[in-house]
Amino acid sequence: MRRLISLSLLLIVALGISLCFSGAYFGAEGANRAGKLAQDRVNFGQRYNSRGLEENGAGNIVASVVVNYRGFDTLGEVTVLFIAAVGLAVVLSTRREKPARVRAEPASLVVFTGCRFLFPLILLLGSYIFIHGHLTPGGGFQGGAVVASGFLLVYLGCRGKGLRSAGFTVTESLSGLAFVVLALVGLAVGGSLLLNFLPKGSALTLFSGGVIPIIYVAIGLKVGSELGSIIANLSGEAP
Amino acid sequence: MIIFQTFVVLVMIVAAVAAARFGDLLNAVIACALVSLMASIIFYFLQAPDVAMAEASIGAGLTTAIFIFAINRTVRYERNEKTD
Amino acid sequence: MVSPILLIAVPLGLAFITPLLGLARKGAPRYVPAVAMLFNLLVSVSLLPDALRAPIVVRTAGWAPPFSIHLVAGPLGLLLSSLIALIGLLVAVYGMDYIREGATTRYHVLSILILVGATGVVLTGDVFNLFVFFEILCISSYALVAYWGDSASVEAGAKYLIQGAIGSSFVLIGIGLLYGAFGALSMADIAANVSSVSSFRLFVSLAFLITGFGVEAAVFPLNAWLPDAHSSAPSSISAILSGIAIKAGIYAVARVVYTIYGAQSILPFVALLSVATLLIGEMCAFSQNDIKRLLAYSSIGQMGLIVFGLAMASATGVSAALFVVISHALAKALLFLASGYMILRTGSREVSSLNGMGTRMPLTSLCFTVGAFSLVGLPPFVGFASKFMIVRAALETADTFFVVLLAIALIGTVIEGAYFLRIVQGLYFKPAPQQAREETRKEPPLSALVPVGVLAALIVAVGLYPGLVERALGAAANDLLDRDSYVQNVMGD
Amino acid sequence: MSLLSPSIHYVGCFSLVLIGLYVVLVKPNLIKVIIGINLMDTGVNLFLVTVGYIQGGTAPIFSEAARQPEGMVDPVPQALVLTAIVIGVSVLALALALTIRVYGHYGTLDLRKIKGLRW
Repeated sequence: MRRLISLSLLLIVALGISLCFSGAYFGAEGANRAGKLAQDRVNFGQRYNSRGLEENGAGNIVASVVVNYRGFDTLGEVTVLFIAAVGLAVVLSTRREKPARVRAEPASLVVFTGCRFLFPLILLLGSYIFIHGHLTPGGGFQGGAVVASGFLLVYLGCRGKGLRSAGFTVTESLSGLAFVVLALVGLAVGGSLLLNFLPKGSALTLFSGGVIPIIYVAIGLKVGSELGSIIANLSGEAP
Repeated sequence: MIIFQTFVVLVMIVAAVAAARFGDLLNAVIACALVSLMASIIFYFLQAPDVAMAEASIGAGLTTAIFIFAINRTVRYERNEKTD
Repeated sequence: MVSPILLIAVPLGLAFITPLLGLARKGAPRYVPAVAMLFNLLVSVSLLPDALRAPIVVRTAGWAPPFSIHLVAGPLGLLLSSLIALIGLLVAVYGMDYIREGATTRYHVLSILILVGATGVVLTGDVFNLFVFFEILCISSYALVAYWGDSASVEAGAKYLIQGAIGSSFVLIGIGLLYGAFGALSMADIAANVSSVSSFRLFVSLAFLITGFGVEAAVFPLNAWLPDAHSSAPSSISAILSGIAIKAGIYAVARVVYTIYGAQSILPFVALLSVATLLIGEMCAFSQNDIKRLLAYSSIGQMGLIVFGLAMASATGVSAALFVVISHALAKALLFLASGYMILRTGSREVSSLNGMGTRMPLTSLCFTVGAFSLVGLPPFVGFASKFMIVRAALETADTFFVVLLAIALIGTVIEGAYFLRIVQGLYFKPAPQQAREETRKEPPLSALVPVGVLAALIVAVGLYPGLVERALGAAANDLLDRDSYVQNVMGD
Repeated sequence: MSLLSPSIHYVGCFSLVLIGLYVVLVKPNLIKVIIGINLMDTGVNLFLVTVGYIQGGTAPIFSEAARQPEGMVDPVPQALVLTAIVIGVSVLALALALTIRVYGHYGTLDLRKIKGLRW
């Protein structure tokens, strides 16, 4: 019975989507309209593409959209990740029913040494990605994820020698605060939150894009520490 | 190029079906990672290198890791409810 | 003049810094939510007179709409954000002593963020930003529902999360279709161009958006999660979920239907759904033995009433619906907060265990009675004024369809009266259970009595002088219904 | 051929969404349901990026070699998808944490055996 209802629901959704697209893109009247709409849409995105470089000085237009034009979304999104990290700790930290699991076998010397060797390199790569976010593909989220994968390596390879979770707490609080404060400075200086108030620099060099690289570094640190604490909590290593 | 893109999309769909069908959750998660990887290749072809990077590192990498942690702390098979 | 964007930025900054405060001083975090919400209350009330004259459009990053995200602090947005800050402040005061076990610092962080999410939802003027704040609201409530960590709450949290996640995927598909059709994300920009796209495509995106936001709004076929989630959460969070979170959901649906699409043609269908929601909610509530589940089902019933008012699409109907939003938020928050300490006292959530509470916790019981009577719609309280306005609005439409539905809705109200009067009768006229007889009078601590008392006082005050809010209600209804001036205000300069 | 290219992507992303929805609605295992949510998320993200794609466009990144804004694809959906990916992983992590707790209480992940979890 439930299966039947589910399948019919699925069918309705599929039908709606397919009708929508057959009408809009392949119908006689639809094809015409789609062409016109594509034109309009290009104009809207085109505005960011054509003016973004001079307005924000960042070569990567996606970075300029993420941090400046739609920076408020990004603030919200960093908050979502923060909620996930805090909420995960809430859900998992309440008293445990089961006694602590049997300790896993420690990793072999090769793995251990490899991890200790690789961890700083991964951190370096992550920081490179988020520092150059305004010039090349990548940015705060991608760099943060790379940093977090470094922590993942530590939890897998060097059991019991993980970082203390207080470090994560301090980093995520401070970097989140840095983001909000930078946004509020824009409000104080130019009357608008997230305003790019610093000089734009010469385009396509490291010191360009005004406030964008600084915010991206804060995002990178915050994403890295939050994903790190999520990993620490889920792997059962955190106290 | 279009043939290659079609191939990638087909692999992605097949992997998604596999993720839906596998009884062994570990296999299903690996199939899920394959879906994310293919999606990230498609993102690259759609001229979205930023998204491709994010999908590859977050979708294919970290998501798989946290799934495996969760499976490690619960059960591995969809039907068989005994631990381990 | 302060910028309305501070309503979001300041509590967010405080939430980020709270874990650090917790590391430095153990007791500090519990005061932070109250501080944040006091700030929000002061700012939104002080901005309200300005917004009644003309909506305040706030740009971010210095670019004029529609090229960046903007907030629209109109009468509706600021009215709701004042309500959110008020309830949030009272719940924060209540939570200082109520939450003693578990990860208390994290509880306080999440309780700020759930309110920030709701504030963002009612203030934003951008459809993707709406989605982001909606996710902030939803994800923090998933975690808070599971706060106690017992089997029922964890299970309710998982159930809520799965349904919510499907809902948010649907919202994203809807946004994708909208962006494909209009190439814009600003609500005003889309509303201005909405007639240029084929109506079928609009309908599909509208269906996705309504389904997605409807999960949180708990409209009839999508409300399976609500009774479990609202009853398993800590009582303070139940008050926020019932008083605010589902209202944010209904606000999102209303904004999408009225402002973006101007889709008046689907409203009869919505009206039918709303009456079904109302009847199902009230009937399930009638058969409940668990006090918190009963209150949760009663929330579903009241949501039905709100949607019914909105579906009339007349100025009176929408103002009446907003009035019910206010009266229900006050009364339901009061009931959850009062029942929280009663449950703590008796250690049971059975309705029968509340028997004889009138002598053991007289002040709390008195306030509980005020809230219950207001929900039922007895005269001196705010519930009566709001329900009366719904009746007036339905008769004003002079449409047989709405009058018939109104008659059915009134049957629901009678059922509501039956079960609430049963509880109140138990409070005062039934003897206490055997083991509780010899207990002496003991009221909850002051931090709980004050919010409960303030809510009861507000219910009586607004009930006696509905004029306190009526002017704002009319302007807010206009804000929702008048698309042209909304578009003009945002895109104008 | 030019018509086929976006349509194959639309086929791909909506197949993912539908497969994910099927898994969520039909499968009784909690982790399987979360896998379904993950598939849906991926599909939706793919859909958003496809919406912003222009035939024969280039990535919206300026470099020394490419300084012309003409022909760049729409950057906005890409920014939205970055946000959506991070939101998706947050929901996923929370869902898995809840799953671990549910398993701790009930000793099973079968939604039909977990009491009270009526659907």
